[in-house]
Amino acid sequence: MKYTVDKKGFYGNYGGAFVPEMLFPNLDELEKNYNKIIGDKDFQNDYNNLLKDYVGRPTPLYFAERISEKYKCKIYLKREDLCHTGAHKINNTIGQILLAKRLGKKRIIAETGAGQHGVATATVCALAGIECVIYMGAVDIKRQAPNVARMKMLGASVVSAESGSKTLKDATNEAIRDWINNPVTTHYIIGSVVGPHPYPDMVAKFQSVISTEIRSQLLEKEGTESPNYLIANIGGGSNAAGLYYNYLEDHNVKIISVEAAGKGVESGKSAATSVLGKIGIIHGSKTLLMQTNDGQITEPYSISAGLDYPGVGPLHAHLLETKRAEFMSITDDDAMLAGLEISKLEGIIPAIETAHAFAAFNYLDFKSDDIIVVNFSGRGDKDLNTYIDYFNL
Amino acid sequence: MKYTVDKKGFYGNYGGAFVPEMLFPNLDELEKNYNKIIGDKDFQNDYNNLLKDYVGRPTPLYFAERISEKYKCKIYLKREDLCHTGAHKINNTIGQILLAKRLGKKRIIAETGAGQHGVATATVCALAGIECVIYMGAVDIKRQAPNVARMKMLGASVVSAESGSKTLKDATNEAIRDWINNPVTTHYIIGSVVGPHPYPDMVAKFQSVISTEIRSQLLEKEGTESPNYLIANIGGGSNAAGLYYNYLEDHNVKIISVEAAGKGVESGKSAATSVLGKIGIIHGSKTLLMQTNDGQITEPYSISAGLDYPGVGPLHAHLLETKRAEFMSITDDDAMLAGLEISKLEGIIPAIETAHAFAAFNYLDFKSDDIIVVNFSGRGDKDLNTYIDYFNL
Amino acid sequence: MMNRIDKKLKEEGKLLSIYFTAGYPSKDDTVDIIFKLQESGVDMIEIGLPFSDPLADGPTIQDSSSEAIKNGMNTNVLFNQLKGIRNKVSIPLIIMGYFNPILQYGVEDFCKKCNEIGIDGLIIPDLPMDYYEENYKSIFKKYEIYNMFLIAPQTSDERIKKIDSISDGFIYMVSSSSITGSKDSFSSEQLEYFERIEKMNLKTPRITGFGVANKKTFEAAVKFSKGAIIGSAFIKNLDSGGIESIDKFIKSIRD
Amino acid sequence: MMNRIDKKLKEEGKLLSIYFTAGYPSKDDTVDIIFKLQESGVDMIEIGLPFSDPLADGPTIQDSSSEAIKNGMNTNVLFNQLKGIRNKVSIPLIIMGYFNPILQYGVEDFCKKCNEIGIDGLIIPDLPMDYYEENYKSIFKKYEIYNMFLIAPQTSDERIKKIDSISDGFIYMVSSSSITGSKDSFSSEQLEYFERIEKMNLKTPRITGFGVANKKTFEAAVKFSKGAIIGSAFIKNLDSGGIESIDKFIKSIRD
Ligand SMILES: Cc1ncc(COP(=O)(O)O)c(C=O)c1O
Ligand SMILES: Cc1ncc(COP(=O)(O)O)c(C=O)c1O
Repeated sequence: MKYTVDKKGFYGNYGGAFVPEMLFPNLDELEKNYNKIIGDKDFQNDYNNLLKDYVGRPTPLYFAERISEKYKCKIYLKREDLCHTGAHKINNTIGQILLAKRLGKKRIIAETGAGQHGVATATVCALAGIECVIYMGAVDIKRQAPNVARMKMLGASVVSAESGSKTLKDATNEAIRDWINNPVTTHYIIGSVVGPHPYPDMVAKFQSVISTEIRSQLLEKEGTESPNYLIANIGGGSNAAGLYYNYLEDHNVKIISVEAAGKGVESGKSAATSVLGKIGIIHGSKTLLMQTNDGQITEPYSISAGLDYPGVGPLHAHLLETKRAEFMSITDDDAMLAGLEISKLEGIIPAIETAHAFAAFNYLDFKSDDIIVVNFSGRGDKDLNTYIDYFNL
Repeated sequence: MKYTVDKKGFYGNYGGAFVPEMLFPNLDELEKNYNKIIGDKDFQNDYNNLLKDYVGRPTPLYFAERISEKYKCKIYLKREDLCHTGAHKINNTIGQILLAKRLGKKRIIAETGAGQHGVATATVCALAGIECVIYMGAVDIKRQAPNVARMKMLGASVVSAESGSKTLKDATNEAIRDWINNPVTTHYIIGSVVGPHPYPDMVAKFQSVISTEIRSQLLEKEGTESPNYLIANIGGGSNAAGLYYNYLEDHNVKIISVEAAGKGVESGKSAATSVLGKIGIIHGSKTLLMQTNDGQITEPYSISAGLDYPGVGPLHAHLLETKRAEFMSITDDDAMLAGLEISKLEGIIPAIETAHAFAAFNYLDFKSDDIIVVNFSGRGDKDLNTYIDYFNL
Repeated sequence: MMNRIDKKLKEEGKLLSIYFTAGYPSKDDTVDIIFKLQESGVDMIEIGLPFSDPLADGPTIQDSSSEAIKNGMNTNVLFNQLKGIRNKVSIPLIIMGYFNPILQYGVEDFCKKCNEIGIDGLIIPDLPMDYYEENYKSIFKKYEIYNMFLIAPQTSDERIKKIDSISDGFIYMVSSSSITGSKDSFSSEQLEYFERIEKMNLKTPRITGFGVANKKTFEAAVKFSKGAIIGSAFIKNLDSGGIESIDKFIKSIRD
Repeated sequence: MMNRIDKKLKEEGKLLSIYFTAGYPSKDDTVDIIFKLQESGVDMIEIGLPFSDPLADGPTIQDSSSEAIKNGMNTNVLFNQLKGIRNKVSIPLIIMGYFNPILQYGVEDFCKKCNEIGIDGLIIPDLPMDYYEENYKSIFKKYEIYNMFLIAPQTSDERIKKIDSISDGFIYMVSSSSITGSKDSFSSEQLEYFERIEKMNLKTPRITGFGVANKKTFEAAVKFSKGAIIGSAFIKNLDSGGIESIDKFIKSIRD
């Protein structure tokens, strides 16, 4: 089984670049250059230096004693919450801004849901001195107010997406429209392993640093590079892709992908693509997505803005179809409780996205010597208002 | 000249333990044990492992290209903002919680101003599974709301200090009262290099990891362990103490300590202790403090909750008196503008405390090959509301 | 029998094509709008199959699309409405829609249905040429459904030539890279682009779309192409004047 | 001449000492309160010099201190008010205050002034014994000002012995580690502590403070000491009954 993208931009049946002709030149330029640029020594040097000195990598692989005790197994947390700006998203934006500079781009656009990708993009634009416009759904602008303020402090313009469910999907539509309108000067920094080829592969490559680090960290701590399980939350799937990347061919490593069930998979208010999704086209990619029988994309729901997306990246559709990954759906309530539990047991407040991965422990059985690596994709600072309201703190 | 504490707990003319008899046994217990415990191999092991895997140390020493260009010198940022919980404060709380466990304590109290120390304390208490009570001024509870929410998520009780100016000074009084009331079971984790001996020395030792790391990082980057200048903001002075610690005897390294001038040193609304302070006793320590002629402690003011303290730690009073450090006072306005500038130029939103250190650049002249290390003591997430209101973002 | 599109393209003079969103303003306006357009002398019609996420369209078409979906429009409804349309309508009818609804219907079923109804061709902006060629071209041929491709200002000459070789009927020449709705005139940059394409001497005729809004832009557009498509401006006119105003709107373009 | 404190301590019976905050409820109440206390038969008075940050005091004394400062009380004002007090008051007068205001006044000037006025001693809770011995003891001796030290439940026997050796007049025995104001009775733990100290046979008499509020706690306290100090409860009584109620309050303790 092959888990990397093929020459045409597909992972098995999923992927491709289903975009209007107006975007073809942009994607073509990227497609032709991204592997060459990323492979370049000079690029690697800049990228690795920024990851180290600016982002704060390597992030720790932390043995979480108290939750390990509770769930009777060995739980390691990959601390992406300690990245500059507070989530894994910046691994990708650092890579893409360096790429955009080498392509001579003068303007950056991005979509954002939780605001983490928006902040990570605004951050690298500030660093590079490049103009930055962030599209964000009107609903998300409200529920992730601190991140909106951060983007503004960083000098970015935040544009409210007012169509559809006014969340991530719609922000992505707006960003794509902007790109169509500004095809030459502008680079679009997509924030997850979604969108047209080569984005899913490119973003996965930039996030793969996560599992590259884990292999050597786990070797040091446990004498083996391979855990028994990898667990990640899936919005579009970039933190998951980064966590799995260097383990996909390693079939002893089981993979568990945790989606948002919102108010329940069958409630009509969910984002559980693995259960509810059918094959289709979203944001230029052929993948699984939630849609009506006649192909209208369904408005997703999750308490977590970063998981509130009706599709998954094509890699993940492929991992599901080939049974390389097992998918689980976690409700808002389960996720919120898990978030509070992790805060109180380990002193780390997780992003609500991240909390979904921890809620999965209640539905899984591990052996006491099983080694589990959870991607701690982000910190919960952006979600404090949601936590406060939910728990009446 | 000697910059370490003497046997009686003094730095030159400053320091000591001016506490009511009720606290003598507690301080005596600490005094007798802290150096022994900290020096212990097992302790060092636990401490260093947590700093690495939990806090995310070493924090990067980042060469800030764009502000270096602007101020025509080589500016390095010691990235304490990347520590778990977002500021240097956790270096100290990790150390103290390990100490408290070894002293058999069952309950932790702390004061907090900006909330960073409160969060850092609540965090380590969660990690250790120990009860935690945080005292915070009523005014600070309002202006640092996100940190209050974080403490609650982490399971701590937050108690509002309603006396005096309702800020850090008063929270400290309340914490001391709590300690007097609970002398046996409780350890008081002071958050800065203030308070009675042995706190100033103990906290400085836990923070000294900052300059220990800088020495080797700078050697790697510049071929020398010693910069020309060190710049830090001073509330109580713990981040500054950590930055200076391993350079105090190295007289080629100039030290600049930046205080909060609030609305202006002479405005009556400031926290510029180095200018306005006279020798006296505050929170059990003989040091410089702002006070009336008849010895009442003045209510300080700064837009920054972490600098809103009418004294400085005794080490800093000593560094001022001996001219080892130069002090500067920076107004609210200057600090806020500097905070915005750093955000836009480097993509890092500083805590308003930290922003004070950057504002100093406008009043200093450096040579183009001068190497300056600024302690980037914390991230600005906690201050977003203040930034938004100030700049109308 | 020659495809109605080809036949129309062979006629003398410049062609006016109108895009409208099926199911808008009301679910059952589709057929009525088609009748009125033919009556008022329009040469060709693009019937928009509404999609929830029309990422290549400006706000006017976005809004009409979501309204239409709310009104209950979908693929089945549209096909039912169009049943028997060829009894009364002779001008070319094209369905323009995003790929996902067509994919869900089944590409072959979709083409078959179009053939039954008498739809002459499709414009699917997010179905790339290569993917079409490899997977669907033979189906389109089988059901004699034309597939029209887009070219845009940044499309390379090489790619234009490829599109020229594969396009049925006409090439949809996107007038500018701006999709924010119709403008009042063309810029010098756009005119240069039109001229550049003109000089390429393509075998396939071109119809200009995007940014054609009134007599002035229509006439400017058809200087460099066989015809032009009006979309957003037509829908805006529907919003303000209703179906009754169609004739007046078309006359304002044509004379 | 024997210090008034020593003389008082030599008297038969148990001593009642009252703490109040100078300048509270009003700035000029100080002398009046002292007169009324002496009249009503109190044995000794602790005049509280208010401090902005009284970190060893509960809310009642904190509040009275900040009120007093707001009222304009300070060291100079207090000394002025007390000028001539010895014309009318013969019981021991002690100033109780935090170290910083005394330090700002100058320790020597402060002692000198106390001597002039006829203040018998000081209680400075945050001035540690060692530091006092090394820096100020000779000054206190020179001006014949007594310095009374505190002991608390956690104070070690060794340290108590040291305090016993250095204290003038009496040892201020803090009844409990709770400073949250007065309570209604003593716990068995506190009683054990009192007994433990009793058994140490210290040379210096003890006066119990903290948590003495009424007849019941006063009598319990003086079972194990020469006397007791009432502070918070006295101030609370001032709040509710005013200066006029002093006599009644004192009588309620004494009989
Ligand atoms: C902290 C965090 N985790 C996870 C996600 C989900 O995105 P992805 O699935 O691409 O990792 C987000 C998205 O914003 C996020 O902020
Ligand atoms: C980010 C940050 N910097 C600086 C300070 C000031 O404290 P100190 O002077 O002890 O470093 C604080 C205090 O809360 C803080 O949060």
